[in-house]
Amino acid sequence: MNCAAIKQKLSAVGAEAISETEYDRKGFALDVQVAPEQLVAAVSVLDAEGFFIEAVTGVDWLGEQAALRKEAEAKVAAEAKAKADAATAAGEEPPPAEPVAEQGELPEDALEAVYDFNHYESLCRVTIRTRMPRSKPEVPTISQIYPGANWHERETHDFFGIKFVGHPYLVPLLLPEDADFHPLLKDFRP
Amino acid sequence: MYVDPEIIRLLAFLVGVIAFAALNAAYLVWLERKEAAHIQRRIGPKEVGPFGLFQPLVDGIKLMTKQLIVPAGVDPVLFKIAPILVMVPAIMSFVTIPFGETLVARNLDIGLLAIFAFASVNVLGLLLGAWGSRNKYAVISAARVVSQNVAYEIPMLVTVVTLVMITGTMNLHTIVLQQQGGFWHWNIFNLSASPLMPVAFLIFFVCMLAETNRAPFDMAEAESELVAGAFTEYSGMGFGVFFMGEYANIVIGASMATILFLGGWDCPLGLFPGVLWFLIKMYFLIFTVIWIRWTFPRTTFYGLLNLSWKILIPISFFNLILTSAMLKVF
Amino acid sequence: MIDYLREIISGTWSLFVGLGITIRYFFQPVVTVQYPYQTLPMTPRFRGHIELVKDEETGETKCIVCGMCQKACPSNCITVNGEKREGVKGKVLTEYTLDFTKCSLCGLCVESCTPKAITFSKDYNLAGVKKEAYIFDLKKRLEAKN
Amino acid sequence: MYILVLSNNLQTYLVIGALLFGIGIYGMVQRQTFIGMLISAELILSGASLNFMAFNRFLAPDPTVGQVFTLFIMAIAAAEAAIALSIIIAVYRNYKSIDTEDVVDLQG
Amino acid sequence: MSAFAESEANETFVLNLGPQHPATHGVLRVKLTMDGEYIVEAEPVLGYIHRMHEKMGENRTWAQFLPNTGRMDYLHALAFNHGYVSVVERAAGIEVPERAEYLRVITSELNRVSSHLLWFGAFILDLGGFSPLLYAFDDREHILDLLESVTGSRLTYCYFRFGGVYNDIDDNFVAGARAFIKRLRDRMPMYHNLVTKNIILMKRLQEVGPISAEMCRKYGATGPVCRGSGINFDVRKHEPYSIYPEMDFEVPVYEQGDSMARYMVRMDEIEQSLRIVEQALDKLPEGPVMAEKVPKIIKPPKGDYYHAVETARGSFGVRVVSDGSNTPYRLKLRSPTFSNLSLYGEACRGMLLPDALALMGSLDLVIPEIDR
Amino acid sequence: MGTQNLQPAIVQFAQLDKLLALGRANSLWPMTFGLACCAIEMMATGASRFDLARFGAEVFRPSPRQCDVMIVAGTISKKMAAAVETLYDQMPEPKWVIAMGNCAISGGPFVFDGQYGIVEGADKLFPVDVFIPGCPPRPEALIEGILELEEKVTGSRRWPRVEVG
Amino acid sequence: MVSLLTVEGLSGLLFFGFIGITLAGAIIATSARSLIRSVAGLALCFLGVAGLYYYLNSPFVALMQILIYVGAVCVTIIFAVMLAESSELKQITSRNGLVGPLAFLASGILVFALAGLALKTEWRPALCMVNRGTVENLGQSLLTTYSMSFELISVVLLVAVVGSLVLARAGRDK
Repeated sequence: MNCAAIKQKLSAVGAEAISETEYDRKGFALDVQVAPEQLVAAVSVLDAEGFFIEAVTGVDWLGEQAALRKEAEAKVAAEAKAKADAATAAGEEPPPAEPVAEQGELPEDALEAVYDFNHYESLCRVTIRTRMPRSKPEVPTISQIYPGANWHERETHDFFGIKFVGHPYLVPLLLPEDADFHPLLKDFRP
Repeated sequence: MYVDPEIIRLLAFLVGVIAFAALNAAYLVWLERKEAAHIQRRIGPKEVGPFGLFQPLVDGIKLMTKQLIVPAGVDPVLFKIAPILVMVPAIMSFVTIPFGETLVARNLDIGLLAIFAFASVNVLGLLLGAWGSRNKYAVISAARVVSQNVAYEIPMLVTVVTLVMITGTMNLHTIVLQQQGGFWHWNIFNLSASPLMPVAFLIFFVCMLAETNRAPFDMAEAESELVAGAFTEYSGMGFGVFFMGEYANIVIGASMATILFLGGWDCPLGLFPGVLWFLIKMYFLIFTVIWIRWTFPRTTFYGLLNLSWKILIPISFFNLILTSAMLKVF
Repeated sequence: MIDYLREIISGTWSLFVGLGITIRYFFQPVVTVQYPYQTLPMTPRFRGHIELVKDEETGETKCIVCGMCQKACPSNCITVNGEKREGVKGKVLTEYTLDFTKCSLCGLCVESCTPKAITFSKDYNLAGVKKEAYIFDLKKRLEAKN
Repeated sequence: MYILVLSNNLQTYLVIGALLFGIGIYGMVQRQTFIGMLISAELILSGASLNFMAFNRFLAPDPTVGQVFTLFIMAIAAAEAAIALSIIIAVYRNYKSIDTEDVVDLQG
Repeated sequence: MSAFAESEANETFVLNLGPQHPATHGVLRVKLTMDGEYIVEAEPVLGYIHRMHEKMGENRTWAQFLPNTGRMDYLHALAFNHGYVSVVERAAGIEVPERAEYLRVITSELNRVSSHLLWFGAFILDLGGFSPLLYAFDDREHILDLLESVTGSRLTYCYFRFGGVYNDIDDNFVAGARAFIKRLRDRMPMYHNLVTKNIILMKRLQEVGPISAEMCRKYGATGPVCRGSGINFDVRKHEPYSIYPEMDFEVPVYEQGDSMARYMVRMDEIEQSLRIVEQALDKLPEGPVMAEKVPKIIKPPKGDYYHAVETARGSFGVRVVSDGSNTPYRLKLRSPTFSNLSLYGEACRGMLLPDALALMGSLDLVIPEIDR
Repeated sequence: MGTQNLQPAIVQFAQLDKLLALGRANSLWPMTFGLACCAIEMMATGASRFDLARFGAEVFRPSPRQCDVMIVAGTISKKMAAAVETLYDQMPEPKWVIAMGNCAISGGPFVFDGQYGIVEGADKLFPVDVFIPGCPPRPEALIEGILELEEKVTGSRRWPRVEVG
Repeated sequence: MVSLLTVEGLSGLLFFGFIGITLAGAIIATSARSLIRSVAGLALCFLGVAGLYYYLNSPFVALMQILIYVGAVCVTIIFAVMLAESSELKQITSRNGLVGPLAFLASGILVFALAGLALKTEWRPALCMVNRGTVENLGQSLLTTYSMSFELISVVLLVAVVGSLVLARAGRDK
């Protein structure tokens, strides 16, 4: 079993993006991005190959879009400035500053669910990510494939409020039974 | 006013027996703590009095002045009666035990039976206390105690019956007298009656451990499983009395083993018999009981029943048949 | 039948072996260090709560009130304050409070201290009836030592 | 003192036996659960045994007879208790009740 | 009566084990649905010692999170230190001097031995034996003395730093460690005679609480739990880190999958750890214990990083997400016992209470590490 | 005669109280109750090297009904707080509480702005008699804590103080 | 006149105690609300009866009474109560207001009749004693005169053991 084969099989089930990463640099071999709908299919592939589940977690990308836009704007501005500088250097009249393009509303920030799988026999840690909008964080459960994912998903639900559709028992695991807050969201205030 | 001397004698014995039971319980706790400590290469109680000898005393004072909680939901009558039901029969059993040639409160012809009869009340006390405290751990523990006692009463009684066949009497005093004159007369070495006598002694000892709920058979108070078992809801002196009853039962068990198998107050080499020898043998057995407690892990419940039904009962029956055959032949 | 008997005998033997081991330990000397009377030697690297170091030359603290320890501390248990005084280079320490009840003894503060003005004390047996007793005013402690 | 020698008097025991018997009968009728009835039955047996023992002590020419009888009663009582209780448990398993009124379903 | 009346219909009742119970090694709670003494269903309830480590990771600088790692698994704190510093070193690209890696391995393996010894004692205590606990503690104190002489603390070490370790060792430590290895090797036969060969213990552990290899995979069990089920998986061999590739040691694997197998794996691992320490002490190179070019404020480049280490209880992985600032953006701690315990509910179905507790003990639980 | 007879009686009551205090102080049975890291040091204190048994305090009872002192060894999370309080309520009077370690004293290193999970100190739940700071405290400190509690109960200290240089 | 402070006096008092225990136990056994207390009452009653047996010159039967009734029968009943406790509360609701008084009346009449008979009849003691009724005699007669019944009782016990095992098992299987 090698990582390349897994990569092929995963792309066959429709993963959005797969990149082989440098293990020494990152600590995992395959970085797979799937849509929530393809998640179960992708995990089934790994299950058939004899992977074991290491962890499920989430990442809250609040502010990511704003940052991206800011970066893009900065880039545009830098380019403009570079152009202007070049123009000035060339002794030309700097072109009038272009009006900043009116941009629409920011796209919604995402919550990301991250699944780590590993193999007992060979070294191939596969990371599967799936993104969902923050306002409707829903992703199908994989606890019917890996019963061990049950707790991991409950924990992720505790921390991020990600709803694992079809999960048999989605009640708080680490937080008190009646907890209705999700502490690892970036906008969480106790 | 005229008072019958017989009454004074009775009272004296009663006081003596109760004091003996209480002191024994207290100092067995001390012995247990010290012995456990030294097995584990610690010192054990040391700061209270010389060698920590006042430790049981302060424990007693503390337990007596501790608040007695009768938790909500328990059956108050049964809850309070249970410790007494454990303690009183134990004290009554002391009455028939001959500690020395003349040191016996009541020399019953059927002393052996009396001790078994009183011992059986003990279980009832535990059961009532456990059920009365309305605690799941306690109830599980009580259920265990009963099955355990039933399972171990059989090999114990069969062994004792074997012994009674050899001695021909149930009078404890007579049984000891028959074993006088050197350790080769003791029942444990009475190989001419049955070559399995040492094994019978082992069986009796194991059954005694099980009957008194001592490790490795301490199912009733299995700390790591059932918190404190039947005593979970007991506080202060209620707990203290249970504890005293338990230790009194150990003393009774050890003295029975001494009387039935080790020649009672007889000196091993036929020198001067006396109560001292009885106490030495008895305390050695108790030392062994404690020693076992701090050496072995606990058996499981079914392991314990297996031991009884698959090993002890067949062997003790075999011994019974062997003994009767030998008695008939010789 | 043979297996049955063998198991009984080997099992019983294993029990006696166990008893033999424990009784041997029973007669061996104890390993207890009787604490209030005897004490274990503390290793030089033992980490107690932190303490200010006295400058051997001046007799004062070495602290230059840079605040690095305060910044390094993960649990915000150090408060350092200083003031500018005339005729003295740098700041002078006015307050050094350690809330020991929040400390995790990680040693990041000691590492971050460039002038080596703080060090670990060897107080390993603190216990008391008041919580407030463990919010140390280290400056006072240093002065009390002098 | 007369009352102190009551213990040496046949009638005392007979009356106590009768009382036990009566209380047992009362309990038998009054109790609604099987276990309660079993307890009452034990009381009745005790009353009878006491009578046997009393007659044995005061009247019988062979003072082992009554004792043997009582011992047999004990054995029977123990056997009865064991059987009765296993029946009760079996009933309880099927009906979830040990109340006599609830166990009317004979087709079971 | 309520306890029994409530469950009249199916003859089961609910037994609440914990959160304060002697067998749960802390504050785990297990809701047991029992039929008599048989377990129908077991549902562990976690979170009674949830200490917000992951949240704290986002609130503190990379360095300030270090003390937390020692408090997750307080029995094998150094391995947790190791996992965290390794992932940050990987992220920030910090090279670690060789001597520092040796020291990390030596101390961490000694710590593993102390963890296994404590587990051994506590496990036997669960089974009702008391003295082995104190014998194990006696040995463990020697390790703690050694480690304290290097790290300054006894339990919750915070010894590793990004780029090295905090203190160097001296000759006393080396001599002490060698003496300890000899001492423990002399003591191991005693443990085996007193405990392993004891008929009562054998009866209690053999064929009790079987866990199949497939179950391990489905639940992601690692460490001695999976090695007791015949899976040869040890992060130290599987994805070698630090100087483990240079060490010669074996991974004990037992096929039976029962509690006895897990027990034997750990007992054998003690010996293997001693071997590693011995070799590391022999090969110990000279040199600095701290990398020279470690920035004062660490800001790893953007991205995800993962690093796993083998702790006494299994594979501990840290996933960090850095946004390039001086605090982690997200810090996921994959603790081994969390996965190991998650199979408990399925594994103990139909078992007797004492066997289920033996199984729980054989999983080697450290609750703060599960709850984090 | 009244006054003359009353005087010694009062003294005797005082003596009795003293005896009771002595009894209680020297037989402090702790609860088998560990929360986190400090629990291991609590076990170590009971083990051979430090041997809490010398002061008669090694009888760790698993049931709160039989305990005199609750050693809160570790962080109390909010989820656990109710259970800890119940345990405290279940203990019979007179009872004492030792807060062992920084977490039990004030939440320790786990206190930060915006923390949602822990109780900041056992004394928020019930009165605490003795505080033992440290993370975790050494076993000697726990012994010292027990001695401190004995001092609190009896009013005097029987043991020498260990001065640390 | 017998002083209370002699052995005879004390034993007389003790006798009263046993009577009291017996009757009190019996009343508790029949009238207590919770089954477990009834069993406790029953045990108390048996202890009292054992005491009475002792006064009837047969300590052997007295001890057997404790051993079998208290140690075995009562414990078994408590066990059953534990398993089937839940219907205890229903006890309070009586099925018919008349049953209680009627039962009391009927048993009262019965007791009066029996007691009257016992007191009125002139009991004639046996003229001679065959033996003294010691344990030895008891054993001998058990194995000679009553050997057949002894064997039968053993068979009954065996059947009871097997029967109860079968009954208890049958429930498990379903």
